[in-house]
Amino acid sequence: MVEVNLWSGLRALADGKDKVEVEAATVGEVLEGLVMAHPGLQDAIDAGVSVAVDGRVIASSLTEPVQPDSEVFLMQRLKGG
Amino acid sequence: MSKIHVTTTINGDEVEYLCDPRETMLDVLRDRLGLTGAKEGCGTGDCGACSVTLDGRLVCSCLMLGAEADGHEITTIEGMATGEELHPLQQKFIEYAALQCGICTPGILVATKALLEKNPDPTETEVRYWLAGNLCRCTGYDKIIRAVMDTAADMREAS
Amino acid sequence: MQYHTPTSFDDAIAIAAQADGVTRFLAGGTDVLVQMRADILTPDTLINVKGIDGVKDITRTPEGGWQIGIAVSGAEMTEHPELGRDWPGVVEATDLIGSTQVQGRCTMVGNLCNASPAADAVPAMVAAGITVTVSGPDGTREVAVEDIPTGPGKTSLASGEMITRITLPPRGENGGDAYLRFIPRTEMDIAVVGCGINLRVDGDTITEARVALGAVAPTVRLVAEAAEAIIGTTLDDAALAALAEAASAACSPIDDKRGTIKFRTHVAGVLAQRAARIAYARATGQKDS
Amino acid sequence: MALDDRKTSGFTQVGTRPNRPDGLDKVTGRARFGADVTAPGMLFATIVRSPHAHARIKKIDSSKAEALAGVKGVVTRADFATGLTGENWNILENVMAGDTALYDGHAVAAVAATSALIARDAAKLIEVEYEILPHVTDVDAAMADNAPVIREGAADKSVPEGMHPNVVRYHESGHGDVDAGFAEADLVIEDHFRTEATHQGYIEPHACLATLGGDGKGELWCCTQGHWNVQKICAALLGIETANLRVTASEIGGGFGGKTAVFIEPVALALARKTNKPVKLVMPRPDVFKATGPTASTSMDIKIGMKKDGTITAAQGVFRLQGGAFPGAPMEFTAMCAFAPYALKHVHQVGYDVITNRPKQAAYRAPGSPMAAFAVESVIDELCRKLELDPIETRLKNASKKGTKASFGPMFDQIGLVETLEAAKAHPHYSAPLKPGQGRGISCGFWFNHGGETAVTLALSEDGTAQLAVGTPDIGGSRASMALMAAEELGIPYENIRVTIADTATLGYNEVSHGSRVTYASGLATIEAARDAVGKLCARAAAKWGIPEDAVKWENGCAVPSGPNAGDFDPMPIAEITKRMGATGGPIVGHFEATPEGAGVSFATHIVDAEVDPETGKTSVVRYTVVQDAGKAIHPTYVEGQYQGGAAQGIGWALNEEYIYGDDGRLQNAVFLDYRIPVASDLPMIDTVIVEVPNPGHPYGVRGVGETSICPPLAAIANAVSAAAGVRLRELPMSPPRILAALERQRDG
Repeated sequence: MVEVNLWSGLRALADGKDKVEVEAATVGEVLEGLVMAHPGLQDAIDAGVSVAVDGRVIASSLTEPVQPDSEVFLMQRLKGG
Repeated sequence: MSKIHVTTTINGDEVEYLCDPRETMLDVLRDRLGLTGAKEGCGTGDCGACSVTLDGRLVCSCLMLGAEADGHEITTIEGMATGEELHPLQQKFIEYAALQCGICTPGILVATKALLEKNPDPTETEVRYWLAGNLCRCTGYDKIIRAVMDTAADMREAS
Repeated sequence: MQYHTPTSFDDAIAIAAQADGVTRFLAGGTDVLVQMRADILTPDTLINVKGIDGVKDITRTPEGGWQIGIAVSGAEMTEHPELGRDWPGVVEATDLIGSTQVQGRCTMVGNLCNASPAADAVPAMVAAGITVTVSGPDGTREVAVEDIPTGPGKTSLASGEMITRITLPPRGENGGDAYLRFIPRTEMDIAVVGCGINLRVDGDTITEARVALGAVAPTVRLVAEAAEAIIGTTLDDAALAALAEAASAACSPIDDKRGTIKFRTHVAGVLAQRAARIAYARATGQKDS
Repeated sequence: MALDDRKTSGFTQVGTRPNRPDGLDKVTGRARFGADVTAPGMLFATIVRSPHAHARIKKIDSSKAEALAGVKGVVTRADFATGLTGENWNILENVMAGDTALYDGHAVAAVAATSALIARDAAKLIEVEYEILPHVTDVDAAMADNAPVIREGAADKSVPEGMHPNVVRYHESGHGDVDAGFAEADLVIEDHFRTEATHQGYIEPHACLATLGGDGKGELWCCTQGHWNVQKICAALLGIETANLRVTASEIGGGFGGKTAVFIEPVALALARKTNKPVKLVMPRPDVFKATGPTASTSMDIKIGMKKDGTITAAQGVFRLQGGAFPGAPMEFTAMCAFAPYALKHVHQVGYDVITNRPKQAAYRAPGSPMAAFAVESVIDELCRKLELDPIETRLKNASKKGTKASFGPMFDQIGLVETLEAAKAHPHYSAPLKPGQGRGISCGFWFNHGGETAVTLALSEDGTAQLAVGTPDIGGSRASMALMAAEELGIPYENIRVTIADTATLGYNEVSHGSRVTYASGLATIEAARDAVGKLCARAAAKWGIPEDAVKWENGCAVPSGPNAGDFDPMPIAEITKRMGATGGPIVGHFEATPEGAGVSFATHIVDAEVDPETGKTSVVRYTVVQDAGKAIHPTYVEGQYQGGAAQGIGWALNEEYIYGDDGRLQNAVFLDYRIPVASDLPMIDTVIVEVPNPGHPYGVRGVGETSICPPLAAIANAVSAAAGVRLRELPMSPPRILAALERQRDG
């Protein structure tokens, strides 16, 4: 299982939790797992999220690997100027 | 609306055209003569991207009517190099990376050439004030000012 | 739009007198073309006056003053070897209009007839006591500069009338003028406040003065109280304080995108003091500080 | 993606400063920008815009315009696709108003004619009947109970109950217990800050030339930071297939984020389709200010606690951003960047995205971050002053480093904040004496940087030169950096690489040139494409020599036998291989397509000296130094240029630039005369220090450099003004009337 940290603004959509455990080996599976556990997160994830895996911000690639002991943070999708 | 017939000299060549009295020199250069080196950044004389010289004097071509060119001489960025030989300012601007996007560059080159013809040994402050009407949003002006100062020094040495 | 290039003032006046709709004269063009591009105003008739004989000349009058053609650009005034020695404030004020590029085109008459309350040349012209010759179908008259603008964008010129000449009075002995403006940047802005001062001294004492403020009222304001505050003084601290107070008191500005009422009122006093110091230094023969 | 082949030293080309490949075009006027092309039979277009901040469009009558000689077509919203949803709907609604005009300058119709003058005349003849609605342009006013509702149902599910409908998105993040943290502090400062919207201020207005036939096939030439994005959006808005629209990016006259969005291109395409002729559309400057995307304006509350020794005990921020009439103000970046420079046990940040009757904001250089830095770094400066601490030492004491849990959640990898602070401390500027009336300020800044979808091809020519096709428009000299990296890998001269910005038909999807991603992502792709080509070159040599492919290595532009075969054959130069490539297996082309995900974050520290005229409140910047981590500077001159340009834009933002709306909701300063960007005489030389702490996510260690440089100047100047004049400005711009008023308040006690 991978522990995923949500930004606290998402708590309301994840039954008050700011950490969610999901079964996942990739970033894509992390996101699928989150929606499966808390369907309320679907809109926020569709709106665009990035996933920080061990400090590296994965902006969009779903195939990036995730280890069970990885530090995983959900972040709002990055863009720039 | 009847058009006006204009005979003028542009970059040393005699040129004739018809233009609407409301058309600016910039409109004529770009849309009628295909000389797109002068740019429209504002159309109201605030940015200097359309700089040309009129009888040797630096002006904004957006603040001049096309009809006014009749009987006068216009020089644009397209007339700055001699054949394949760049003007020293053009060369230095490339070497110093005195441009990033390059949209203000033609206007700034025309303006600085006019400055050095009038004042071959300007101070940094003089260069900055002379160019105050040429907006650049990319560079912070630093490399532009250095390029102008060093070109002026080179040209003084060469003359 | 009809475009005309008359070669005499008579022709220019005749065209203007016969024209319907909005007529504008093109001297430098740095205001007219902006108004056209910004869709503020496109004249029905545009009369380019640059082909008229003598409009590019700067000449001494027999009395020792100057006559300046209506199409003389700011850059040409700055480049003139003698004009700036007599009237540095007038030349510097005209030289502050716009960029180097605009300098090559803009004219004092254009700046005056555009009738912006914030025009840079006008306070200096008023302070200097400049007059203009106005010609029209009904003849010619000599008018003080301060009587030309009547409000923002409005002048006292009648339909068909045009300014044909600018006359600067003789500088005379022991005189000096200066113009300063406040802008947020170092260049390229419209004056938030402008102040032109012209004075004469006898020894260290100011004997004559004219103080004009721009951008603090619907038209440029000639402030007699400010002049009185320094006449008879050596421009000591008390005189400067009185000058600032009189200048600020004369302001009735507006709040707009360029400045607030409070700011303009305060800065008018500051600029009056600074301009007075420069004019005084010039009149007393000190080097510009 | 594994970076098993990293190279951080021993460069022969990278780090040098050659002339840019497109230099000649740019200094002779030959370079073709957005408005510089024509097509046979071309029409000119003008857009009709709402003069009202908020108004229902009751009727549009274009009959008089269409009757004018030379007018060929008029389009309104009815000429665009229907049934769009999500962001595509937002973009269409912004590009051409539906039933309501939402801001001053909102497009309501457009006309094409045989000349630009006729098109302008015709636009004036299009009669639009409006019903004026109440409006709001200020962020705090838009959140207040009595504010007019811009649009019902615009909020997403993140917004807590009870908020005004104009609050459309909400962000909350952080960790620890800030109340406990504040209790540990010796001094807590809490302040309110505001910044006005600013515009990117690129000198080239948006411009395009479009053709689109009834068969749904079209061509578009435009100035954009990303033409694949333009292609995708235009296809959706016009209801055509993406691949049928070929988009070519012109040279681009500045973007800074503002040209990542689409404004006029769909309108030109709609007119082209309606008239069946090429249509050129160039934005007049006032339209650029009114109707493209400035950045958000903000209202912020910051609270920071500090111990006497300088340790920050807790920090919290509330960030309210308005981004115009549509969701998207970058409040989450404001929140996430705000405290990123500091290692904090207790931190909490909240963001609100608020809609108003202003144009839809677009990205502007590190979107959201500079405002946060202004507020946070001002408070830190105030804490240092009151606790009599050195501002650099204090920041060093709290600085984030590798392993720090970032304020936005995850752990930092290798970063260079400490290094920029140390370099700033050691810089002669920091210890130089100040003249009377001058003050010195410093500030840090942070930006994430970005990778994004990237495709590159590198085709070798028969003479051993290379054509590199990249898909990221060259905004500031990136062709030079690309050529350097390709030359480094291929071992051939820099001049032998020709870099082209490919159109959408000739390369895979490339994300917009944004997020400081070009040198990072296109650079990484260029390196990998070159390595791909090198592998193929080695294979050809191996075949010729009859040895295994892995027994050939690439050195100095030659295939060289290695391992057991070392020395058996003479090195085979690239040109010898490419000369025969047709006969040895066909053209040699290196490819790379990926979404690189290792853009390293970047930090900067700026030092500025300012002088304040106590009688007028006017501030002059007299000395400026930028210290920033570039990871690895590929072309140091252009890195310096990015630092200087960011600093200059920040100086403008700090002192003079602002959107000024009247009570009528109209923008009052939509020209460069009154939107006051810095001119040459406003600025000093801008000194730069390039710090290089390699980014582990790039083969050479590159970090994006374009954006971070605009983050510190706002606060650095505010801190310098405070030091010079003794007054703290909490609202931008720090215009002379504001500074004078602050000085008066101080004098009056």
